Amino acid sequence: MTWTQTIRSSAAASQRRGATPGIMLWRVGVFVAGIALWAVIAASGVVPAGLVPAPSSVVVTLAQQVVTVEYWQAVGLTVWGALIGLLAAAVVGIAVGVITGASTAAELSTRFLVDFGRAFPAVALIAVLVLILGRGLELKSTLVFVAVVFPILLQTQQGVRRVPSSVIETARAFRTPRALLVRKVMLPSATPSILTGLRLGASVGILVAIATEVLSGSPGIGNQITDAQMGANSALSFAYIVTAGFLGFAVNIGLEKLQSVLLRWRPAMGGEN
Amino acid sequence: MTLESTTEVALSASHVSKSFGVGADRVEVIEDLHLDIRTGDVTCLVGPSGVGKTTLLRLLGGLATPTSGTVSLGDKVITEPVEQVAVVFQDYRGSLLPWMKVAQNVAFPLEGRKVPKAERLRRAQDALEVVGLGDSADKYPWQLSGGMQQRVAIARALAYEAPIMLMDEPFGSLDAQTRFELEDLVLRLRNDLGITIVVVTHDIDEAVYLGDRVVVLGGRPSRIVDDVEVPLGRERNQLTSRATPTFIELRTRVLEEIQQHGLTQQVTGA
Amino acid sequence: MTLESTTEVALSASHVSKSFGVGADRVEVIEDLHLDIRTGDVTCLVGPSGVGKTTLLRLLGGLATPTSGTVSLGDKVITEPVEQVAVVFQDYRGSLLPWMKVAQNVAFPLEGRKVPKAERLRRAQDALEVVGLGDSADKYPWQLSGGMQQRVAIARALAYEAPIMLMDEPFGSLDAQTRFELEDLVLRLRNDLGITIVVVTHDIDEAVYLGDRVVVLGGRPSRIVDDVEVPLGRERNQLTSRATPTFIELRTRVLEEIQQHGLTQQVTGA
Amino acid sequence: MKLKTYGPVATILLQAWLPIALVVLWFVGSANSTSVFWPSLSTILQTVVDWAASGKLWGDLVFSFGNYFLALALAIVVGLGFGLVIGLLPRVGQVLSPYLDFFRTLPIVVFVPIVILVLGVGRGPKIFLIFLACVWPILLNCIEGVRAIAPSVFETARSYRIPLGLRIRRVVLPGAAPQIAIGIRLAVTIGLVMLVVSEMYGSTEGVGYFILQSGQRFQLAAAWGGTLLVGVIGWAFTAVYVLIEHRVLAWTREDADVTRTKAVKGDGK
Amino acid sequence: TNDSAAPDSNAEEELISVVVARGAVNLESAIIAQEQGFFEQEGLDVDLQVTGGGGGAATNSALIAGEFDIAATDAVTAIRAINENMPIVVVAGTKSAKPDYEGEVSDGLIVPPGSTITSWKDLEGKKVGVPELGGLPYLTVVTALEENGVPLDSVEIVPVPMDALVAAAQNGQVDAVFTFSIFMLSALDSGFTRVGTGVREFLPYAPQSLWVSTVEFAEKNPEALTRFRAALELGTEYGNENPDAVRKVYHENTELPAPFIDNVMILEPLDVNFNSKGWDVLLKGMQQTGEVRDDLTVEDIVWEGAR
Ligand SMILES: Nc1ncnc2c1ncn2[C@@H]1O[C@H](COP(=O)(O)OP(=O)(O)OP(=O)(O)O)[C@@H](O)[C@H]1O
Ligand SMILES: Nc1ncnc2c1ncn2[C@@H]1O[C@H](COP(=O)(O)OP(=O)(O)OP(=O)(O)O)[C@@H](O)[C@H]1O
Ligand SMILES: [Mg+2]
Ligand SMILES: [Mg+2]
Repeated sequence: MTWTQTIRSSAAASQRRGATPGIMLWRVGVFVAGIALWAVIAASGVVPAGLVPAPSSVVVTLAQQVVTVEYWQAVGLTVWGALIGLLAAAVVGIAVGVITGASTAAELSTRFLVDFGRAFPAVALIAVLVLILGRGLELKSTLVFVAVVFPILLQTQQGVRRVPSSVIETARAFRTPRALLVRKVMLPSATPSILTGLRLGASVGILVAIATEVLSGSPGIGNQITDAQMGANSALSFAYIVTAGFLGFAVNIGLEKLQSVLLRWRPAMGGEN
Repeated sequence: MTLESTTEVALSASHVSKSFGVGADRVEVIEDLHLDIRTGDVTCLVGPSGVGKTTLLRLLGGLATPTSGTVSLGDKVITEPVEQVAVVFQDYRGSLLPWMKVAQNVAFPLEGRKVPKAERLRRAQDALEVVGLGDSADKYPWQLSGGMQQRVAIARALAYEAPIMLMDEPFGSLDAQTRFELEDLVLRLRNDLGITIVVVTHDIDEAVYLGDRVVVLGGRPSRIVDDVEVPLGRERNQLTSRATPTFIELRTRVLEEIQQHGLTQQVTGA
Repeated sequence: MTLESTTEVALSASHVSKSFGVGADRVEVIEDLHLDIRTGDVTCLVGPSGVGKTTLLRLLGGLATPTSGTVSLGDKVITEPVEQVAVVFQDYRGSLLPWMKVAQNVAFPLEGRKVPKAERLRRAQDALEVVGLGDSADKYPWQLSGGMQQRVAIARALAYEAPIMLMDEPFGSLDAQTRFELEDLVLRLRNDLGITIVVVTHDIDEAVYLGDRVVVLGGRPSRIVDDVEVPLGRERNQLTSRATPTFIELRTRVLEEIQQHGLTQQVTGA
Repeated sequence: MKLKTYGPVATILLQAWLPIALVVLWFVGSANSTSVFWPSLSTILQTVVDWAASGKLWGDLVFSFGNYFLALALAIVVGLGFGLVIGLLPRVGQVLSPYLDFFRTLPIVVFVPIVILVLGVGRGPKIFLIFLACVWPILLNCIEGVRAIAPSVFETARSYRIPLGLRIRRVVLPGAAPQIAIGIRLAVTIGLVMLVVSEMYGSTEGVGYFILQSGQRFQLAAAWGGTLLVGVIGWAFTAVYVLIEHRVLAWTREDADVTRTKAVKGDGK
Repeated sequence: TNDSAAPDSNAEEELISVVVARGAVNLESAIIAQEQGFFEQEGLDVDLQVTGGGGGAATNSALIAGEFDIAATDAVTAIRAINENMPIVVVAGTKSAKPDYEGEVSDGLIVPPGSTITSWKDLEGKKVGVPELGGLPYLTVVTALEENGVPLDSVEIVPVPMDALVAAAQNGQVDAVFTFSIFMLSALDSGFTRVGTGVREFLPYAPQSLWVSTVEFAEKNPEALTRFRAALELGTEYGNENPDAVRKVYHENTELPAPFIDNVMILEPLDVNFNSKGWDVLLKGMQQTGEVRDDLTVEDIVWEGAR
């Protein structure tokens, strides 16, 4: 098959909803290959066993963990912290993004704060922040918020800025009121960009929640990982690491579903066929 | 279809100039142009490609502000789109919102006017029927052919039910038959509802057939090179009107004027 | 302008069907259509809006693959665009790359063919002159009017110098004068260079004036409802040719056929 | 969308009023602070001055930003490479996307030992960590950018048989550029945050090391000073980046007198 | 802080919330005291939260932020915080480096199989991995090099995360590493050689893990702290006498592998009290490396009831 044919047929494939059996098969193939590679690395001894456990032992450990209350508590605490931060960031980020996207004056006025804030390494200040916020949910969700709000804000802002001028002109010609303009024109047009921000943010949120736990000792997945590492129990720490991966996977599945609903209107790439 | 109000309105451009770009890139497109659009008339704007028809229409619609001079609606100077004006864009594809289905696209401007939902959808469906797209209400714009998209844009302006309608090459992508029917629709809008209509077109037959008046633009920067009254009466017929001597005479006149400012002119001028 | 090769080519569609969507959404657009494009002819495709003209053109250009049946160039079945074909799209705006200036847009396809830069630019400039845009080479597409953009798209196809040209409503946004000149350009391409040209148009006068043959599409799913040979000879003249009885007879015939499948038909059918 | 533009003076004033107001507020509000947690702004700034005076600041900057720029360049190359493949071949994307989402969410911090094993104790792991954080925004935005290119553009490229290399260079990349630009803009600052985090492990120098050590040692003024410095650098980098973006994406700025502000104001009064 | 009325008849109970940094293996005495009822016996109602590690600095911050009254942390971070005028004081010890202790040493300098390094002296021109710059292991290495006459600037001391130390040596990223506990013991198992002893030799009596409280709490509740120390004392004795009780604590509160705890792990002696020599060497070490100011004294660091 030539390149263009591939593109065309894959565009046709993506027009159909969900994964086709072929895609599923490929996915399984990649999965098996990945696990096999891992097993080989673990078995070959290239990396000390203490650092990379065999996949089998991780699976066993994970299976043992999932039946414990402790595991679900840890997962729950991490997810909760990440979720609060993420939701707050989504609300603030999208709102401020729309405002600064739609108004040059607002964007210029906040530009310094946004660019400064984006680069502000809040995680590095954990020791200081604990003094102010303690080690509870506040700390976790604050740090998640700070890390996630700016990507969402920027993705929204730039998405709004790039609404095609022909579309804006149409809205103007029909004197579309501001609220309606935002709701029915700017937001839908910026949706792909915003969703990308949310997908970035979802993973970053979980990562920051875990990092906060590792660094501050507040309970959650991160803390479990530290414990496991201090106990040189790599299978256990991998079990939790894998858990984090699954969380990201799950959140993104959700966002993808959302995306397929919100972007229903888009023709498949490469032209309809 | 009824209009909420058919008040006396008249668009007028006085001493309007418009340029794009700055410095060395500055292009003067329209210079010191004066034009009164009479209430209840169909005014056709014709002129060679690139002369500034779209630019003038955007000025009249308040979508662009003149570099100098003013555009006014009645006594009110316009610097913004006004409620009384509906627009059909030349770039009809770009003006349809891709995330809305056809019916939603047509109903959308009504939402801004707080028309209740049921009423909105009814009006949208009516307008779509009129342009022959009653069965495509539930499709996305990209699922339609070029001509169908263009008709959606027309339907949207119809559903808006404004007393003034500005149309930029509204029938450019339509087949002869559909075109004839929509041309007659325009005439009915004027006759039955008293709507004031400005149509940009490159089809001179169409201009003469539709217009109470044909305004010919030409030159660079452009100005009005002719302003032709069309004394064909308000009732016109695709077959008979087009065969009258007046019609033929007028179309020849306009054609000749455009030829003076057409492509060849530009090439040699370059 | 010279062609690298003017080999014998002929596009043909045999038993071609095309549908969009799946399941309940499935729309049959073209059904079991058979069409041979003769080498060196100008073939015009006409038909009501939404009938499937663009779809057929895309099939002929290898841009879409038929749901069943085949399209072939000579003996070769086409499933991809081929080198011998240049296309002017109906959506000319969308087909211009907004990040390239006009001259670059026109020269771009040549870059893919490894034509040296100087040659590319020369050919682009030539093609732009031909369509009357010699002085707009250095602008971005959005700085041009609709009709100018359309001419850029035409210039791009010209500069490509392919033996077959597929044009989808190429003159839809042009004024009468420019249109006449470009129509005559098309005829010259056929006469002087032997290029095979397929033109989709909704202007029946244009179809008869340009075509050696006018193919009328109609129905849902669409099929060929008429295939009219135009015996006007290869040399035509905007004034005299259009006045011949053959011309008038043929245009009336085609017009009537389209009217049978036009808007009203669709509305009552819905 | 067409933007309202302001004159150069107004632009600067608009950008400056809020930060200046905040700094003044902070300066005045914190002037008499005796709290060890909330050092006064002058104390904080003094730590940066001391840092510079000690001669270490320069070395720290060179070390950290050497890593940073390498990692950013790497992230751009890799992000665009994979982004183009996945964007152009949606099926590849469909197969890989669950795994990408999975890997994106692995807490890399805990992989540091393995990374150190593979890449050593010097710059390697730091560059890798920064790279890993920067690559995702670029990758995801590149995919999105490619998918958002109008079908008519692809159709044109196909019909004129533009070869793959040229197509990517002149059609896909420019078409996706506006969205890619967002990704890089994000990466520019995410990289800075990660630069600091990356020096949490196995470091003996660098801006991040300075901040972290100050935090660990409860030298709060210095920790604040360092983070403020990084924040300001982030702003400065973005400003430079925006200038570059402005030039590269000149074609997206349609010059017309339609302004967004007008669009927003265009409500039915 | 909560001095609500006590239900107990004997003594007036005080509720103290105490945090133990879990996983740092410094929680034995408190947990035993809790389990054995020593706190109750002293009239204290202790809310013992076993929360996360996160390093001493974060624990100190959380203490200052008022999350709890007393916390377990390590000596170096406590000294650093006090050096910066953070309002905390050291109120009791858990473990110190006991030079006179007979048992096996659980920290030290180790080298991978085949290394030519046999003692501290051989480190000249080499790379040594430590878990953190400035921590106790680092101070030990610095002191050891000094005592062995190796110029400091001839050795490159690189920080490597704890769990990567041994692997880094194995891979040749560093020539030798200073490590401890399970990391050292399992390295020795896999062929590493110990070429130098640890903190017991070079920083004798240096406090390692200990308890801190806020200055304010110590000033207001000296009585409670005294009782807390007394209960810890009891827990310490009990733990030192019943190694299995200590092992049980590890089993229940750490992720260390069970066989390691039962068979391999070295149980260091617990001690609530400090030896003032220990503070001196530690402070001196930290002052020499520029970690803390020169005029910092034990009096600034340790609550008067614990000196
Ligand atoms: N944004 C712009 N920047 C620079 N020049 C512009 C811009 N918009 C239009 N022009 C120029 O103004 C002139 C008039 O354009 P306009 O679109 O009004 O023409 P038109 O009469 O509508 O032509 P057509 O019939 O081809 O649509 C053209 O020469 C065009 O190049
Ligand atoms: N991607 C698509 N998905 C679904 N339906 C489509 C799609 N593309 C085209 N159609 C349908 O196919 C039919 C023919 O479309 P086509 O664009 O070929 O018409 P056309 O003859 O070119 O019309 P026009 O003159 O208006 O351009 C239309 O009814 C249209 O709705
Ligand atoms: Mg125009
Ligand atoms: Mg079409």
